[in-house]
Amino acid sequence: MTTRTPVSFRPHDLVVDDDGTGFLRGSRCPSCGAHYFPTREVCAGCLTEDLETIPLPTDGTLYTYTVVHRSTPAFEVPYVLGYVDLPGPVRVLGQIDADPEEVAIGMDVHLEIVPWGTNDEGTPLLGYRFAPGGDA
Amino acid sequence: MTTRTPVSFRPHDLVVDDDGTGFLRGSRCPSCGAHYFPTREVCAGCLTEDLETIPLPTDGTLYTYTVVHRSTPAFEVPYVLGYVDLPGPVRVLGQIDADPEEVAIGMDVHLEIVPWGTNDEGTPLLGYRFAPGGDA
Amino acid sequence: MTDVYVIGIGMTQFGKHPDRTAAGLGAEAVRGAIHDAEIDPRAIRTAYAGHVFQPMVTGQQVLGQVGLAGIPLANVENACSSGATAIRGSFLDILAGEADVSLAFGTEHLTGAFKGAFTPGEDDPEAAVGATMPAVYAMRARRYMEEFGLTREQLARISVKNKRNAALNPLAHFKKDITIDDVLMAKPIAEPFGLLDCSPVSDGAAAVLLASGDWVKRHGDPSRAVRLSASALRTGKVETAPGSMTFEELTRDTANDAYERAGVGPEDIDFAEVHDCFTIAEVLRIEGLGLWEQGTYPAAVERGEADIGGRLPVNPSGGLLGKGHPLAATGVAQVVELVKQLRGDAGSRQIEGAKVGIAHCRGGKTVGVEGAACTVQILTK
Amino acid sequence: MTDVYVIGIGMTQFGKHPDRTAAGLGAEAVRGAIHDAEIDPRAIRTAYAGHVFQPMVTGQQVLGQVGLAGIPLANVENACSSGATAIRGSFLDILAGEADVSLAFGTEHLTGAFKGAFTPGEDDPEAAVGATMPAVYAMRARRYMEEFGLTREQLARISVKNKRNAALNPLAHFKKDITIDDVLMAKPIAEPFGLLDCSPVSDGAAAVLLASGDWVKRHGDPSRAVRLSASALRTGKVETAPGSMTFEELTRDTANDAYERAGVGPEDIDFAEVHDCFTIAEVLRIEGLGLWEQGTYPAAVERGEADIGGRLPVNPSGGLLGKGHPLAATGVAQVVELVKQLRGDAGSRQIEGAKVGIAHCRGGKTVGVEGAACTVQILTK
Ligand SMILES: [Zn+2]
Ligand SMILES: [Zn+2]
Repeated sequence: MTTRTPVSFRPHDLVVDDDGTGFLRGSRCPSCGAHYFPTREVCAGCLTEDLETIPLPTDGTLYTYTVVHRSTPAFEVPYVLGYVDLPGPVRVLGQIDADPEEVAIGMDVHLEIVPWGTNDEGTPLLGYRFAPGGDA
Repeated sequence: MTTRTPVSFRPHDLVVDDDGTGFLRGSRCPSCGAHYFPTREVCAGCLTEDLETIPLPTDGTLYTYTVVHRSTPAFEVPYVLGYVDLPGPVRVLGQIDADPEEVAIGMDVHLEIVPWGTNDEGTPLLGYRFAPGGDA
Repeated sequence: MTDVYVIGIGMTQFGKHPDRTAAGLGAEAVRGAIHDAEIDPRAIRTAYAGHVFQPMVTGQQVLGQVGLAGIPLANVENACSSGATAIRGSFLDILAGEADVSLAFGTEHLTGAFKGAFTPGEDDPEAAVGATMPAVYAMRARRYMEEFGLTREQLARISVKNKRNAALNPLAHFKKDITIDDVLMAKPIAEPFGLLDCSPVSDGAAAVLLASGDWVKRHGDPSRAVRLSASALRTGKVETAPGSMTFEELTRDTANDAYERAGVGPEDIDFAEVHDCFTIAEVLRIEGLGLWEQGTYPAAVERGEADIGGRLPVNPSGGLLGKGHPLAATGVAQVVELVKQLRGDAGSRQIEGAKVGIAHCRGGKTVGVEGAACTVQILTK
Repeated sequence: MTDVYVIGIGMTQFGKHPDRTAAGLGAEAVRGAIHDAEIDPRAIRTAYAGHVFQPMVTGQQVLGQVGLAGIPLANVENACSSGATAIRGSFLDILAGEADVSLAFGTEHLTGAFKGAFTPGEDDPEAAVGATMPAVYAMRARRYMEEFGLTREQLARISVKNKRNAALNPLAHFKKDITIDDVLMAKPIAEPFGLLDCSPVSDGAAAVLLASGDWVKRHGDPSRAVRLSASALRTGKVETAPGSMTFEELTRDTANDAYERAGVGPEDIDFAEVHDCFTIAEVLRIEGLGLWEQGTYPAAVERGEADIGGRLPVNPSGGLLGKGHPLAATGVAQVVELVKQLRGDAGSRQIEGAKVGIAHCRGGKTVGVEGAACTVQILTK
């Protein structure tokens, strides 16, 4: 009865196409050019109320990171977590799909779509991580 | 391993003797004579800080009541609940062990000790209700 | 003494909002108040946010969403008086000279936070023997019946009146008239109350913008500004002997603080929004405020004196029973209604010639104290 | 402008209190402050209670227990800045002329409310991908290492310093000195942090009584009163572009509000209590307050400049890392320490000749805002 087609874990923030690729969605202010993730309704810079929803670039650089050893039960530890600066510019938090020894501030990373458990109805979910290297 | 001897559900408020009788404990202010239930450390009337802990009388009169039809899962509905004025004077809330049709404002009631489920360790608990009529 | 005015009001639809959050509802109300006041939001200097069961820093989330930043904000919690307490925060900031324009709002996503009968905290010794909030008010109703001959039908009429008013309020949770029989036949909750004697579990938010008299003169629209003449708050006293459960000393004392500050008395009040969390509560509030003598209000409702068009309309917005009761939004929504009425913007529920309105909230339960926090606000045209 | 003074302080033991409640801890702290001030509690006109994870109307429960009644009280919640926000409420009431004596307290029974890693709310989009509060600060530490050459040992020294101070504070959660090796070998939490880089989960309460300068002249003991020269609060801004995570604009801006009101600058500050929820946090706060240049504080700690007896002692009480961190009690406990130091009552951790102290709190996380609420208070002898 339940659909087994995987769906985005946060459909408004993360769009996943049928081929399994995907992108994050953010906001862009047409007046002042500010970018935001996640999307907003009002620009925090100039208070413009008609922001555009845009796909965010999938390539960026790692601003900083940590290796998390203690977390909520939803996450298996350890995992690498980092802030990634995407062109816009906009900063997005995500897990980094790499061994801790490989990770360095300033490294290139790209978005990847990964399985993200299941929801309460048993439908498989898709989330995102960043992996080392550019996408191209 | 666990003791099966029943214990008071709120040992500080309700004292139960070995013979299954018991009484509520309150506070009395030696300066201004105010009575309180449950016990307090400071008199709300005169701010005296050395209140006496005293046994409260077990006979009183019903100030008002209701029949509760919707409650938390801890209580089986319906039940009669009422405020009882005890000499002191002090007012105490308790369930009234009577059919709704028997209950009337101003009626005499007395304290009785009753089974009150079990605690997390499985020990049987004793609580209190008020029953119609004087104790004597 | 600085005068304080309400210069903008905003409010969401009250009701069930399964797909929304407290912060999103709050942001809608705040943006409504900003648009209503026609001001640049950067003029706002301080803010207070009421919430009871929402995540921490909910108020800051609201400011973040609307793009207001950097200003001081305190989240306040005073049970059902939380929204009115937020307004009092803004009121005092203006008196203190900390702000010439201040924002107060309350927001609650109650359906997401809470299920079942509303009960005091689990540590409460009365909850431990079976107290629920409806039961406590039901016992007050039973005692009032005994002392003053209140009838079950008289109680029911209060719900009928408030739901009739709500049907005239597009933002109210309840949309249609009910009959006395509907109230009497409703599912029993705690005798004499049935479901329709109890306010519903609602989601919603409301916001007001306050400004100093000087600011209104320089930048505002004096024809639309409504004066907040008093914003009083009190904590309930621990009783030193069993007191009356049919007269609210806390309401009387808080009202007297407000009357004194506003320079008016109960005889000057044209209409009231009071905390009718249960039918009996409207009786206790109204008599505590001194608007009717103790024991006389139920018969006055029967005679239509509290209707819109009556001598002193009570809960023209629909009150908590009809408009709904998203806890921390309630006190702010009362002031929104007072402003609408005093501006003459209340549409089909407009009270003609209203010049002075009063709002009352009361809530929370602590040991030995039947009302933890009580607020009374007076608005004048 | 009215001057505001601290006339009484009270504080419970910080630590684990499995058999107590937030209200009971709060009442102990409030009674302590009343006894310290040697006043009739009926002189208290208004009150503010900080709590984060406690039952609603916790503040009224505290007033009920101590027998204070009828006065206005608002519970306030601003995450880790809740206690300081309560003090600001009392400060503004005195400025507004609402009170000549006002009570502010914070209480938290955190061990009873909360377990595991402290995380943002479940709706937070960063929590949804694995953010915890230690992880967010750990990432700031990692970036600071990259930009300024901070070493792991330098970070550890902050914990060693604060726990050494705590060992001199009988009310602190931690009682004994630790070594740099202890910090480095502790169980990893979020790299570079181990357990000893993180403040503990503590229960506790603290209270202060504030009074106007006029009241102190008429009824108080001017020799023991310490002036609260500023109590500033700000909400974090939503960033319009990725900003630095190694410098706190919010701390700088809030501090500037406080410096301006107090008429002092960073060069006048003799000692500081700052929000060291994690070791790196002390660095970010101190540099944001302008007490050291950006990038220079870790080396200053290494040179002993922030020790008791150093150029500018930081967290002589033990800070959050050593004294413990019962959320809403923290901001009030900082002011308690400032008063003890400025009265000369700090015993074995006394800072000689201290005339001006500063207290800083910051907490809460909202989308796009790394600190939801920030407070800075300045006390002068
Ligand atoms: Zn913009
Ligand atoms: Zn007494």
